[in-house]
Amino acid sequence: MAENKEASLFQAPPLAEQERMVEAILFATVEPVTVADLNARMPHGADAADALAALRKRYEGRGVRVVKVGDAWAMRTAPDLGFLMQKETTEVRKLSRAAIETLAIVAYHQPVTRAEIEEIRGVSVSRGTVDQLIELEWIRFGRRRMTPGRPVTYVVTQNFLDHFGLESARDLPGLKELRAAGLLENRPAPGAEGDEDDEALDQSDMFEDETPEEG
Amino acid sequence: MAENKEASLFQAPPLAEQERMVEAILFATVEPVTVADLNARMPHGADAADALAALRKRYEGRGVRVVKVGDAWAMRTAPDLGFLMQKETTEVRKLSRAAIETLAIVAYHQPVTRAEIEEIRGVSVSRGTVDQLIELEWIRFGRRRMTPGRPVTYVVTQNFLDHFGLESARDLPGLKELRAAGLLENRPAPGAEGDEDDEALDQSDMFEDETPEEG
Amino acid sequence: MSDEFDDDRLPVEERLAAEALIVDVDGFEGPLDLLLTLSRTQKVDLRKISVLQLAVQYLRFVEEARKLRIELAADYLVMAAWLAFLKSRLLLPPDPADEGPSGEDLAAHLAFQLERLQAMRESAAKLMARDQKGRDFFVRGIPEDVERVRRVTYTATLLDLMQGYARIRTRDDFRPYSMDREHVLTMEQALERMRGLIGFMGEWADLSSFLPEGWGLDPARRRSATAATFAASLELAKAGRIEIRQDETFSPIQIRKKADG
Repeated sequence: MAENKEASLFQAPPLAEQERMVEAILFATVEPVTVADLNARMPHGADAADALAALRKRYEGRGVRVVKVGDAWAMRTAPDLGFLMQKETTEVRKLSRAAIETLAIVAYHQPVTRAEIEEIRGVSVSRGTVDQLIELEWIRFGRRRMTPGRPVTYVVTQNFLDHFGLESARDLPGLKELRAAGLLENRPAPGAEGDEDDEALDQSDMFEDETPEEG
Repeated sequence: MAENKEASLFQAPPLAEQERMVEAILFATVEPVTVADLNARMPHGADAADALAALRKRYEGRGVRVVKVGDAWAMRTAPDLGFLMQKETTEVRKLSRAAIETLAIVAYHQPVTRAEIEEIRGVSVSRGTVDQLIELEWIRFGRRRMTPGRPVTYVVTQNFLDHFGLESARDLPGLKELRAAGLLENRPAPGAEGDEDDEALDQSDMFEDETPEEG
Repeated sequence: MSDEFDDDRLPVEERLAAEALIVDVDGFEGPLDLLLTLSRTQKVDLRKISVLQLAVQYLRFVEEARKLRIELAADYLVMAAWLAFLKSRLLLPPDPADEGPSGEDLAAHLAFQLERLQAMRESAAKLMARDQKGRDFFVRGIPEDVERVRRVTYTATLLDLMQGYARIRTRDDFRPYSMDREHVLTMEQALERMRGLIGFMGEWADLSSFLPEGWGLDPARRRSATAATFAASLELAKAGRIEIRQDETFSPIQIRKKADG
């Protein structure tokens, strides 16, 4: 009984009300917001995850949508209505072919070292290319590889996911097929003994900092 | 009669679709939008006023509302949820050059004493700079150095790693990598050729001979 | 390419020259890219590609480039040499004494590399064809910041941090920290000066006359110079080189060379 009384002091708002709150916060915020952040801002006892699920459903098929970006959530306009938004379109800096390919390699092979990027492209990565991708906040430094020289690795960012409308790096187009075809492997050249990066690019440590799916 | 035929060539989208369009435009535009503006942006034959009325009704009682601003329209958070928005109002300022340099030295050389920071920067470090970095929770006190005066050392915090998207301070690129990324001009100090890279990577014993005096 | 940032050891001019050459080869981005392009003429699945035929095509291309006096980047020539080697392996019957990888293994690896590069190209195209923020879908145009609870936070990017660090570590006038000594005469300096002057000393002379030129005007400089010169005098007296006297408290201090000093 006493416990019940205590609980009622911190009565969580009804779900419909929580949904309104999540809606208001996501509407007002440009950057994706995590469930933890939502909970921190909402009254004690609220469960943003449930409210979020309801809200997402409500916006299905609408002009704006609730989208997942990594482990965070945001509202974005429906892509099929992009044609209405000429005034809002921001000019994206034209990326060189090298930059686009480097970005794709980081996304599909992350965490990946510069040497591996060069190995895949068969050409050295020019100094400006990586710099440009970091500046766009599409890639960032990951953990150093535990191989001789401890080379820096690169991984993609939440900004990258947000920009390309991806829930997680697992949702990259064709990822499963590429992996099944063995094209994401780092095969050493025959005869090249003790290739230093051989075991390091083990599939298991791909997408290491992905958080598991949540409600 | 001729007019009717003409109109049917440009069949207006169904009202539900028009509502989606108005929703997306109001969501994404930077300024409130007039009905005339909406009509100008929407496909020929659409009637923004009707769509707007329907949209307005749809958002009644929701976390955001369609409101009139002068003779234009916008979407706004419901007034009763304003308390949720207080977190959005932080003003973000760029860190001063002195603070960035001090922070960089702590990150690259931690644990580091104030005298060592001053030695590396070549100028004295104001108390305010260190205090600011501590207040931002980017640096904190580390262990005291076991040298005369037992000076306090500084180290970076988990907050720092989170903010800069680093897994650990060891993942910061070394001088060689900074140069490769084009962040460093290829202009080694006279007489310092070749040894600086090693220094940056091998930070632990940089100061072992030092017996800095703390004030 | 095995070592990260290996190319960075080359001087800038050399690297720029190398990059210019690569661009010169009909816009190909390296030998692998060229091979991939050549492979399209075979119009088959990359897994079924004839590496031998490809090697021949590549060698012909290089030959052609030489005839046209196009200077090929070293990468292209290295690949040409490797493909010539591969070609010979594929054509000659295997030597049982040879322990190296077989021509088939090498060919299969090259086919794998080409297929992987092709796959990344296609993936990059798919990625760029996706709906993009700011082009196909949009963020909130009026992020709300109605209730201005003014709280200042400071921010910096990783680039700021690294550039800051780079700035410090490459500063031209980088020097170990030391106090600004413009207005300070050290005892060592004074001692050095006094030693040089002792030989020319005659009778008792005022200590203040030994201050270096230009140090007597500014009060801070005069104080420092006086203290240093006095300390140096004590040193010299202790060493038995000079004598010191003062007639009474606060009167001028006088020194002279010791007779046998």
